Amino acid sequence: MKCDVTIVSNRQIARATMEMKVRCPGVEIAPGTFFHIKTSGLLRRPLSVANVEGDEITFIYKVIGEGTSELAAKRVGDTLDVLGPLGNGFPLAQHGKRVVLVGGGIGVPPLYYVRRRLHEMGIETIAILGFDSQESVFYEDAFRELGETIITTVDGSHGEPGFVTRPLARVEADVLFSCGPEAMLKAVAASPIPERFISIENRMGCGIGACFACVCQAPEGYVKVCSDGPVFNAEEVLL
Amino acid sequence: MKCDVTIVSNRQIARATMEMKVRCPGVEIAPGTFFHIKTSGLLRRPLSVANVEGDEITFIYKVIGEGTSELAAKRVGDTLDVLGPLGNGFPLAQHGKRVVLVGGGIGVPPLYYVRRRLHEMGIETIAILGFDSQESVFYEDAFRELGETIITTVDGSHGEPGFVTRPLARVEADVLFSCGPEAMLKAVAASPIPERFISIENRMGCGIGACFACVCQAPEGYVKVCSDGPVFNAEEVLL
Amino acid sequence: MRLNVELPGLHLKNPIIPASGCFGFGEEFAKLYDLSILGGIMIKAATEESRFGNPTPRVAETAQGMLNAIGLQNPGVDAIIEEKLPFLSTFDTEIIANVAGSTPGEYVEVARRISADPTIKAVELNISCPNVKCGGMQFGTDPVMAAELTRLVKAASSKPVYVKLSPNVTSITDMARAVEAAGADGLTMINTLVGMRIDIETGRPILANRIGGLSGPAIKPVAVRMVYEVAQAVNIPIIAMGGVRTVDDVLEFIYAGASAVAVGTANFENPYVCQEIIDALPARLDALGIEHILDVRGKAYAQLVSRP
Amino acid sequence: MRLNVELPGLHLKNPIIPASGCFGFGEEFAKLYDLSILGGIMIKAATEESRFGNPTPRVAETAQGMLNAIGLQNPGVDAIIEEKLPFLSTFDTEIIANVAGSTPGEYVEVARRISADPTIKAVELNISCPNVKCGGMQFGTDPVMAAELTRLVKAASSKPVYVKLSPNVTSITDMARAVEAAGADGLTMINTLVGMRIDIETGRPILANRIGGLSGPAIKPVAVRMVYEVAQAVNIPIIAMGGVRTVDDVLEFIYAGASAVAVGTANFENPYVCQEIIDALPARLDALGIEHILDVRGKAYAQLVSRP
Ligand SMILES: Cc1cc2nc3c(=O)[nH]c(=O)nc-3n(C[C@H](O)[C@H](O)[C@H](O)COP(=O)(O)OP(=O)(O)OC[C@H]3O[C@@H](n4cnc5c(N)ncnc54)[C@H](O)[C@@H]3O)c2cc1C
Ligand SMILES: Cc1cc2nc3c(=O)[nH]c(=O)nc-3n(C[C@H](O)[C@H](O)[C@H](O)COP(=O)(O)OP(=O)(O)OC[C@H]3O[C@@H](n4cnc5c(N)ncnc54)[C@H](O)[C@@H]3O)c2cc1C
Ligand SMILES: Cc1cc2nc3c(=O)[nH]c(=O)nc-3n(C[C@H](O)[C@H](O)[C@H](O)COP(=O)(O)O)c2cc1C
Ligand SMILES: Cc1cc2nc3c(=O)[nH]c(=O)nc-3n(C[C@H](O)[C@H](O)[C@H](O)COP(=O)(O)O)c2cc1C
Ligand code: FES
Ligand code: FES
Repeated sequence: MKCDVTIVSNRQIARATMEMKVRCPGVEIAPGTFFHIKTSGLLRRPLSVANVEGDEITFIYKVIGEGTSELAAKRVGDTLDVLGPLGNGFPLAQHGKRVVLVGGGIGVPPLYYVRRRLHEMGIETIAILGFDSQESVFYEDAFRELGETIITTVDGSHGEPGFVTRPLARVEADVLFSCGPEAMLKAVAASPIPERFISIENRMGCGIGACFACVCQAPEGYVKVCSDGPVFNAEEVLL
Repeated sequence: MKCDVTIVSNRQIARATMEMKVRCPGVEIAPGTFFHIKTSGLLRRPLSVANVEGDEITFIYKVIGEGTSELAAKRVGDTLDVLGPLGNGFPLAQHGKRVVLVGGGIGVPPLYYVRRRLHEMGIETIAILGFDSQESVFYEDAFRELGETIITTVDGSHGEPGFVTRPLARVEADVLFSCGPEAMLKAVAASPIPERFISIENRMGCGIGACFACVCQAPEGYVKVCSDGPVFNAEEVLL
Repeated sequence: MRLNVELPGLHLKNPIIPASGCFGFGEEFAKLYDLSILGGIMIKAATEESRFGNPTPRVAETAQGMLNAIGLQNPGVDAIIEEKLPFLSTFDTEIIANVAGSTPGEYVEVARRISADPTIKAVELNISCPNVKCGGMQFGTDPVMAAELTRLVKAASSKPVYVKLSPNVTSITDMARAVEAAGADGLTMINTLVGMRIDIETGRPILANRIGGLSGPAIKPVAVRMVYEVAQAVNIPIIAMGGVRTVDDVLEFIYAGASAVAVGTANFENPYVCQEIIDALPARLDALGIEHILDVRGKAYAQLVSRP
Repeated sequence: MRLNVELPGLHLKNPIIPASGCFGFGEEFAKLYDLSILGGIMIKAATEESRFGNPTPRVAETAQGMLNAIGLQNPGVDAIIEEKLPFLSTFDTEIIANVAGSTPGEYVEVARRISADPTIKAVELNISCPNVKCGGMQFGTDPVMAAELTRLVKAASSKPVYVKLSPNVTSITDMARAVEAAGADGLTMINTLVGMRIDIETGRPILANRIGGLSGPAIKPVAVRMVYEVAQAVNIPIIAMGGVRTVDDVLEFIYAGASAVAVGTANFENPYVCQEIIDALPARLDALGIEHILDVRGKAYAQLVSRP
């Protein structure tokens, strides 16, 4: 649950975007779950699992503030105090269905791991990944290896110009998995695809369900993003 | 005045005692002065200069709290934000006089550098160095290379048993340079040696004379340890 | 036997208690370690009806501190009694109910109901929550109102009442003396300092509630000073909190005059922190030559104080 | 011309001012950089006679904060006028005198003498120093006393008077309104929070004075909240302080409603900090699309505010 992991690589993969791999043996990790990572700040930083290979976990993170800057400065061999895996991930049992993955910016990382797992299970997926511009795009080839992949950029510098909602409108699928900024999630949650699962972000305290920092309104009361989510059936939450 | 220096070595040399060498080119450093060192704590940590060789400065420090623990964990190649050299050192123009150096514990380091400088100038010195026990003793051989050296330990496990005041009572000298705990400084300041210079420690804020944190009562008003000292003529201060 | 602390209604096997609002109702932490190792547990605030609390964001980080504006989210006192206390009753530790409200009547009703449950050993009267519009802090900044509320809740509660003091006052000793005179059995202090953070990109407060309560190591010096002052001003015991995360922080509060210590924000940084502190206490007492932890209670202001 | 700030008596070329007590009388920092780059300088507190202050230790570190109990050490108002102001007058920056005392009479006398010196452009009335037995904070926690003192000093001073508020009060807005009504030209806030640290080995307070004033990043959330509240309650300008060490901290206080910012403790961590902030401001304003720094004053509570 809480352990010190060793950093095995930490490199820039796009503008202000880093990929970090850590060694963390003996943990079963579902796609869509996250780790709560200690920096010198008081509160931990939640990061989704972007991939798992053997006992190596990959995080992909955008450098936006003090905590992520500190992570970006870490060197191979340094250790990191992490809590996790936390939360509930995407439902993998989608046999016979067609799954569309819709990711925006820093919401893309968890979709890579879930796509890999679905691919291993023989489930067909199509990915729509939105970025602000070409310099922000990462993991495009890795995604293409696993199936059809549509890239959009807001400024049109790569792939289709505009937002992910445009290609989404023409895609046929039974299930939608999505992660990204709130505005995007709102839009995709309204899509006519029958089953829609979205992964939500919120500022967190404990990360384990005890402090009520991360709640989100739900049709019946509320849910806690950290322990009830971060992945929810879109019907379960009010964005 | 303020610069980032690179650590070239950092090793344990006695119980809870570390020796750190940093590269700091192009600075003239008088013995008895100190550097004010940034750690992750808010206030800097003052450390005396224990030696200077070329552009390498040596600090010897006891690991007692958060700041010094953090320093002890630094690796070769890491940089350190330092302010210095600060303060006024020992008066070196002692030609023809015999200087006794009296150090206690973590007050020993600055006496090494001053002895080296006096030795280079051909001034005769005798050192009396007090420690609590054998495991705390450091730099004994280095001191012996520069002249007569008497070690005392409180528990008698090495050298003469007891305090530095015992051998001091039998030593003939014109000038006394001393650095160590307040109780020791009080005792040696009362010695019959005609000229007595002592280096004082006090909790510091700014380290440059602006905040009045480090004052010490003086016959006429007060002195600031950081900028008027840390080395004072024993007559100038009231301990 | 060197860590036990006897306080009104509470037989603490050690002086370490998770603070209210930072430990939920224990369920999440019970998956991490056996809650029976704890001296006690201060559960999340209870109000008469269930409350959703404030909109999000509800937390923001500051330099060695955090701001929160949860807003007393809780399922309501009856749901707590029915759904949360049975689970907590399975542990060998003292459960302390945190009671909140918008009106004196609500405080009284919540205290009456929850104190009647045998799992509850004491009531913590939360007159100091800065994150709710009415109730909460207004009772905690006026000695007359605080005393009146204490009297009412004391009359309604079947268990000893500890009043939780707000640090956002000119004189914490006036507040402490007032609630002591009104019959409080003990004090818990401090609640959070009122603070704010503004987003530099937008220029707007980060918390949806705009202001929030500051907790964590940043506030410890204020908490220690207040405990030190209050311990010398009253004769009822103090459970201290504010920035505790190490065994030395615990000792600092005991030296300042506290009889036990609650751990809040540190549980977020390290969910095992209470367990680690409890494990580390005996060796630290040995190193300092302290026989029983309360032998040094109040040492910061007196040479010798007897156990409370 | 995008950083200048016009305040009563003060033409600040930029809103960055070293805080009183953290910059001495400028002599030490003048060796490090040209003081003429500064918007102004708040010099160390002046009392009628010279004072030695409190015994040492006078400072202790806390989590992202520090405690100080200097105790208003200063050479006395006449020595300051004769020995310190001539040097300060050689710089092209606005000098603000910090005035302290034990009695109203002393405050008045110090303000009268120092404000008469042409080097002094404004007086900062220090009614909030927590580290002296009499005077200082008692004037700063009672609105009636604070108003009375403000009135007296205002009558004696030939320069605008800024009153420095203490955060150790239940209602900072009551204090602010009281001194505004008494004629204060502006406010400076906040002074330090009262705090304490205890040595774990000895069980005794680390500061010889036992309690001290807490400053530094730890208190910034409290300071921002208070500036935010007071800026909406009064019509006089605020010079804000409390934990500033970066250009973003400066903006946070301006968003909260301040017109200028003082930098205290951060000068100890980095004696070049004021220079670095001033150098960094233009680029940061560019990045945020801010034309003049005061265009965003009070943005945290209002969408559009005019320059003060
Ligand atoms: C479940 C979950 C999974 C996430 N996965 C990823 C990921 O895979 N890659 C990635 O780049 N980012 C991810 N984020 C966002 C990431 O946690 C924040 O970008 C990060 O915490 C910012 O830290 P900072 O110190 O650099 O920024 P600062 O702004 O300095 O952080 C200050 C505080 O705000 C919090 N905070 C700031 N932004 C966010 C945010 N968007 N969400 C939650 N808390 C925030 C921080 O945790 C911290 O407590 C995830 C967030 C959540 C909730
Ligand atoms: C002029 C001067 C020269 C010094 N030279 C040396 C030296 O060469 N080697 C060495 O080992 N030590 C030296 N010291 C003492 C050294 O500064 C402290 O041991 C060190 O700051 C402790 O830091 P810490 O964070 O580990 O301890 P903590 O106790 O965690 O420090 C907390 C705070 O107290 C201050 N503090 C604690 N002890 C002292 C002390 N004895 N003197 C001043 N401030 C203190 C720290 O600077 C810090 O601000 C010197 C002190 C002074 C004033
Ligand atoms: C997220 C959060 C929620 C809190 N909720 C409550 C509460 O419901 N009732 C209460 O009395 N105090 C509440 N508090 C205050 C804590 O119990 C404690 O008094 C305060 O945080 C100081 O301790 P700390 O610095 O160890 O966190 C809460 C604090 C935090 C951080
Ligand atoms: C060492 C020290 C000395 C101070 N002396 C004074 C003083 O003489 N007069 C005064 O009004 N404030 C004094 N202060 C308070 C500061 O001016 C400032 O209000 C406070 O430290 C908060 O700002 P900061 O967090 O940037 O330090 C002093 C602060 C410190 C740390
Ligand atoms: S972060 Fe604490 S409940 Fe989710
Ligand atoms: S440490 Fe500031 S004057 Fe000496």
